[in-house]
Amino acid sequence: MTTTTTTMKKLINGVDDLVPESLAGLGAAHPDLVRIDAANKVVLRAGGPRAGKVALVSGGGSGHEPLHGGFVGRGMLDAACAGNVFTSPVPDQMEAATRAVDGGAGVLHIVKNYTGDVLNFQLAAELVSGEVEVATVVTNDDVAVQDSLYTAGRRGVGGTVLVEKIAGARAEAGGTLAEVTATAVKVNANARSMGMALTSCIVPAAGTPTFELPDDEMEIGIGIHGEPGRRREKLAPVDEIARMLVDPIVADLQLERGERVLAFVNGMGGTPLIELYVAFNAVAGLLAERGIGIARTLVGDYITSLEMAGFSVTLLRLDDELTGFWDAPVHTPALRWAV
Amino acid sequence: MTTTTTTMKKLINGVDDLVPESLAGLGAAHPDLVRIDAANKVVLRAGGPRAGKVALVSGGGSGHEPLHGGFVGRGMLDAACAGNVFTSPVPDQMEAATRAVDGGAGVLHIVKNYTGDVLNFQLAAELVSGEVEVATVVTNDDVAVQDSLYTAGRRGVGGTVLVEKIAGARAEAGGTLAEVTATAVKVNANARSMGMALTSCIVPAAGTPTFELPDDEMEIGIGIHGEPGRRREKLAPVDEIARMLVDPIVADLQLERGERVLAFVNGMGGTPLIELYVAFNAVAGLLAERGIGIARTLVGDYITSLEMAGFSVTLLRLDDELTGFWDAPVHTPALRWAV
Amino acid sequence: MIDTIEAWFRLSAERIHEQARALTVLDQAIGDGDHGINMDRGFTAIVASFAAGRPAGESERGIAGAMVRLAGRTLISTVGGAAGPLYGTALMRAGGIIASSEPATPAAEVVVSALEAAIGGVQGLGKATTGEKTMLDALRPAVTAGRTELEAGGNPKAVLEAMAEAAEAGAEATIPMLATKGRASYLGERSIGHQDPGATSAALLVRAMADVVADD
Amino acid sequence: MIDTIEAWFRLSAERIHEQARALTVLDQAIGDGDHGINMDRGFTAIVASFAAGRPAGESERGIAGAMVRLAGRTLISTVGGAAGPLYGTALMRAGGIIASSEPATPAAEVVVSALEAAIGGVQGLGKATTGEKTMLDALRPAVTAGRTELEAGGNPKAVLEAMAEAAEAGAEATIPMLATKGRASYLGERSIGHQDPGATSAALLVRAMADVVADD
Ligand SMILES: Nc1ncnc2c1ncn2[C@@H]1O[C@H](COP(=O)(O)OP(=O)(O)O)[C@@H](O)[C@H]1O
Ligand SMILES: Nc1ncnc2c1ncn2[C@@H]1O[C@H](COP(=O)(O)OP(=O)(O)O)[C@@H](O)[C@H]1O
Ligand SMILES: [Mg+2]
Ligand SMILES: [Mg+2]
Ligand SMILES: [Mg+2]
Ligand SMILES: [Mg+2]
Repeated sequence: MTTTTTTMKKLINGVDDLVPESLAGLGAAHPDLVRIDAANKVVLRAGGPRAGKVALVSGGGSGHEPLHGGFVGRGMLDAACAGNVFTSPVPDQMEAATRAVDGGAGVLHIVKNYTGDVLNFQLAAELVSGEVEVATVVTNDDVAVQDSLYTAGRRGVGGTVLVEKIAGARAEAGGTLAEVTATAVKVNANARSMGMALTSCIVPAAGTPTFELPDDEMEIGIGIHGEPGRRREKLAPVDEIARMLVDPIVADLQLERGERVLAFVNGMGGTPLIELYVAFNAVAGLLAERGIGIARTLVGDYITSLEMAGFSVTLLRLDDELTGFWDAPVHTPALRWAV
Repeated sequence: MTTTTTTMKKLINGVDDLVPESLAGLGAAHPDLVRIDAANKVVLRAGGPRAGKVALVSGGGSGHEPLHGGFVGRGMLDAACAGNVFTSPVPDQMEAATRAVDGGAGVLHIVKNYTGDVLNFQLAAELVSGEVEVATVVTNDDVAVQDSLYTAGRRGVGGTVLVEKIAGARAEAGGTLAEVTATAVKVNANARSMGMALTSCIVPAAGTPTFELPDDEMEIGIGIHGEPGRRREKLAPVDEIARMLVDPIVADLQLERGERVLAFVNGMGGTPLIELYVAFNAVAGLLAERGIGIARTLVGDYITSLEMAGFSVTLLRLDDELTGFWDAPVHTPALRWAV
Repeated sequence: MIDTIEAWFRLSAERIHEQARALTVLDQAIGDGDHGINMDRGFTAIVASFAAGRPAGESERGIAGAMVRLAGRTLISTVGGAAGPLYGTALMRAGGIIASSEPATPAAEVVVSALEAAIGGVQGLGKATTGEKTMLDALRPAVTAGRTELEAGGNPKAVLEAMAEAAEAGAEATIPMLATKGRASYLGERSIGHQDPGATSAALLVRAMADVVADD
Repeated sequence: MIDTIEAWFRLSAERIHEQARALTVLDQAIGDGDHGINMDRGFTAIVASFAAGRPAGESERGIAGAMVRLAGRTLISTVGGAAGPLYGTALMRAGGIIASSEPATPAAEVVVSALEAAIGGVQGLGKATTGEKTMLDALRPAVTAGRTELEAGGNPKAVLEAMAEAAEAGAEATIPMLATKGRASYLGERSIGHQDPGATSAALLVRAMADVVADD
């Protein structure tokens, strides 16, 4: 272990207050959109369950804000369960959320592919089985990890945001549980991501950075838990970094000249927007080189790793169906349009 | 001078490419909203000048993103001029922007109160005088600085975002130059801000942090240029920090029990959203204590200081007129609702 | 047996609290830096739950088993992450074995069978096998060593001591392993050279049981 | 005079480039850390503009004045911040004085008058006076010293040397001052103890002029 001298500088009261107070702040800032179940650390869409609408429940460790709580609202999630920082929530939370939002048409669990998330959602589904119809979609869009016998499978990262938006639109439009599930699966199947970090981050309860990175190095192929990536490289111009992220995505998606994508450049939390647009510019240039059309874009901090500096790229192959659901009205704390 | 060992870790190509490439990225990400005049480093609203509509032009040094370029679009700015990082743009840019957006109804310059910004906009106004009718509003909402003979006057900070939104709505609604100017003046007169920093930031061309802050200290009363604040304090729980910011604002605005405000908690660029909502929660608690109602909210990174960690609070006293213009449709890269 | 179980949970909670930082540091190297924090929260909750009194039950074994099951449920409800469901399910399965054991079956034999069931629970849920750099690499050697010592006619202390030593050796043996399950697997080759946090906490728990039995 | 002016701009550009980091470091302490970067960009642009040839003009003084005015316009168009308009306007005013000066007026006298006009431009725009910790605290002593030396009958080299020394002393004298104009004023008491970057660059420019004249 590298010893470290960095002290934790965070805008918090106690370490244990972070998640509850952040949820309370979300609720106070958006009372028209969400209601906080403080006991269960669940963010619920304001106005209670929608009769006849398939409900979407997601959740995971905290520290990825605005994911997931910032995506609760019209056209996206009905509930989000917040675990401790980088720790999957417990089944009791998902059980409470699932019961709270069920409008009789079934509930879709959207789960990022991490052992903890998968197991806790699985236990939750068992807890309500026979009472609420639950379907589960596990997102696994991270090309940095091989989906093989030698790993826990690809991680769910940026594609999760797109799954929540697009499946949410399908549910809002009256889709059945099977249909909404199929849409979520389709988005996940057509989305790939890869990320990089310039710095680590500090899990508040740990109090020290998860890893130490020399001043002239970066991590390529990170996830969203402040963990080191697949490999360490010397710092490089962003044009080169963008190529390291875009190439594996394009290859894995087998994107062809003439196809159209949604290009999503996501900040990890500590990267300023001025840099994120430089990164987007680099990504746009690489896609143009390859004759891939950018039909929709998203640039900003949407799935983060606390205060980590870095970014990820997600590409989603678009067709008319997905484009239409992407464009459909959404009104949540973090994503809003057409309403 | 403290010597420093920190190396610059930024997602850039060359230092001189940062601003042009970030603008290009903004344009590539939002071709439906903005057009980039690369030669003049001006972000223009897509679709050219609106005949008969008062046009709003703002600008300033870069490093504050999304301010100002991210606020160009329907219901807000018609043009934004981007200087180098933390350096006011030059008059030629404002001249070009002013001529490009003039729809015959006059142009309002929205200028943050810094010597450089004021002088460069003033020279620009002289360059177009007799050809384009220009009015100027200088924002100065920062209560950390006394507006006295002993300073260059209060700085323009968070209130600027609200001025741009609300005056933009008035212009979109057909207000005359005098009316739009009056609205901007009214917003500025009823808005006050104060900010704090946990860290400094690195101006790319300088390559080292603007100041060094020990691990257990923070700066209170900062502006938005990575500069030290009015005083240095020991790190404290966010509830206490929020009090240090809210008290002077409430006092200066002479907010009374029963009044209604827009509460804006702004991240300085490097603070993760999970913490920003904790800060919002603290601010909401302090306002509730004082019997001040929160009628509208804004939480996020809207006027930043590169990757600085910290936050600012802005309160705007609301009446029906300002609330109505706040709620009016806006569609820009960084702010969007009701459309 | 009830008192032994309670003493085991108390000692485990104490040691996990002491070792929380060390477990978290292990998890920072190949995971996400929360294992110690998570385990500490869970075992603190177990001990806190003792204040509510012991579960109802007809027999010593029944009550002991119910305690273990309840502790498992507490872990599931408070730990989260991968470790919560895995350790929680493990304890629930172990509790079931204890509760249904014949009074005549020697305690050491029950412990080994309970751990066998626990491992079954972990494997059923986590789909891992030994050699993948997980808690199983501490638990499986422990059960094997316990069974061997039992068959050799060892007394309870010897059985438990053999289990603890095997678990500790197993945890250490994860250092050169390439992780193929859990978060550490994302690191590929970079997971080599670090001890698995879950295997480390597992060894700690088995060691605590041995020490409680040794103190009897 | 034309050659002297060009030599002055070239030497100034060189020294500003060398001192850019130092000026920026001064600005980091009480401003926003861009003064050296900004000045370097502006003076580099001035020198680059020389490649386009000299401005048209009827007389030596006319051409020299036009060069200085053009350099001022270049600063305004390339520097930004507070320094751009202030130095730019200063040069434009100075250029006007030079262009309209009688050929018979001694060069040193023109330089002093030009600086007087420059100061008028800075004050008209920036509304500062001496003692506020700005470039004026270098420029005003320089013009006073120059006028005194002129009246005492000093030769051009002596006049310029007196001006440079006064400017340098003036810049140093900003250290204990409380800033009441510009960005440094936001710091209140914390501005005390640091030398003003603008006063420092102003002294550098006056020194460059003295050195060019001394080399003649
Ligand atoms: N599939 C699995 N089977 C058995 N144990 C596992 C599995 N996945 C992870 N683990 C164990 O869980 C430990 C990590 O626990 P913890 O850090 O609490 O959870 P998380 O990885 O969700 O943060 C690992 O060190 C490993 O021993
Ligand atoms: N009102 C003023 N009058 C004269 N000089 C000023 C005034 N305001 C600022 N200055 C000078 O400008 C210098 C700062 O220049 P610079 O850093 O380039 O601009 P900015 O402050 O916009 O970043 C200060 O050191 C000071 O000497
Ligand atoms: Mg975890
Ligand atoms: Mg500046
Ligand atoms: Mg972990
Ligand atoms: Mg400056």
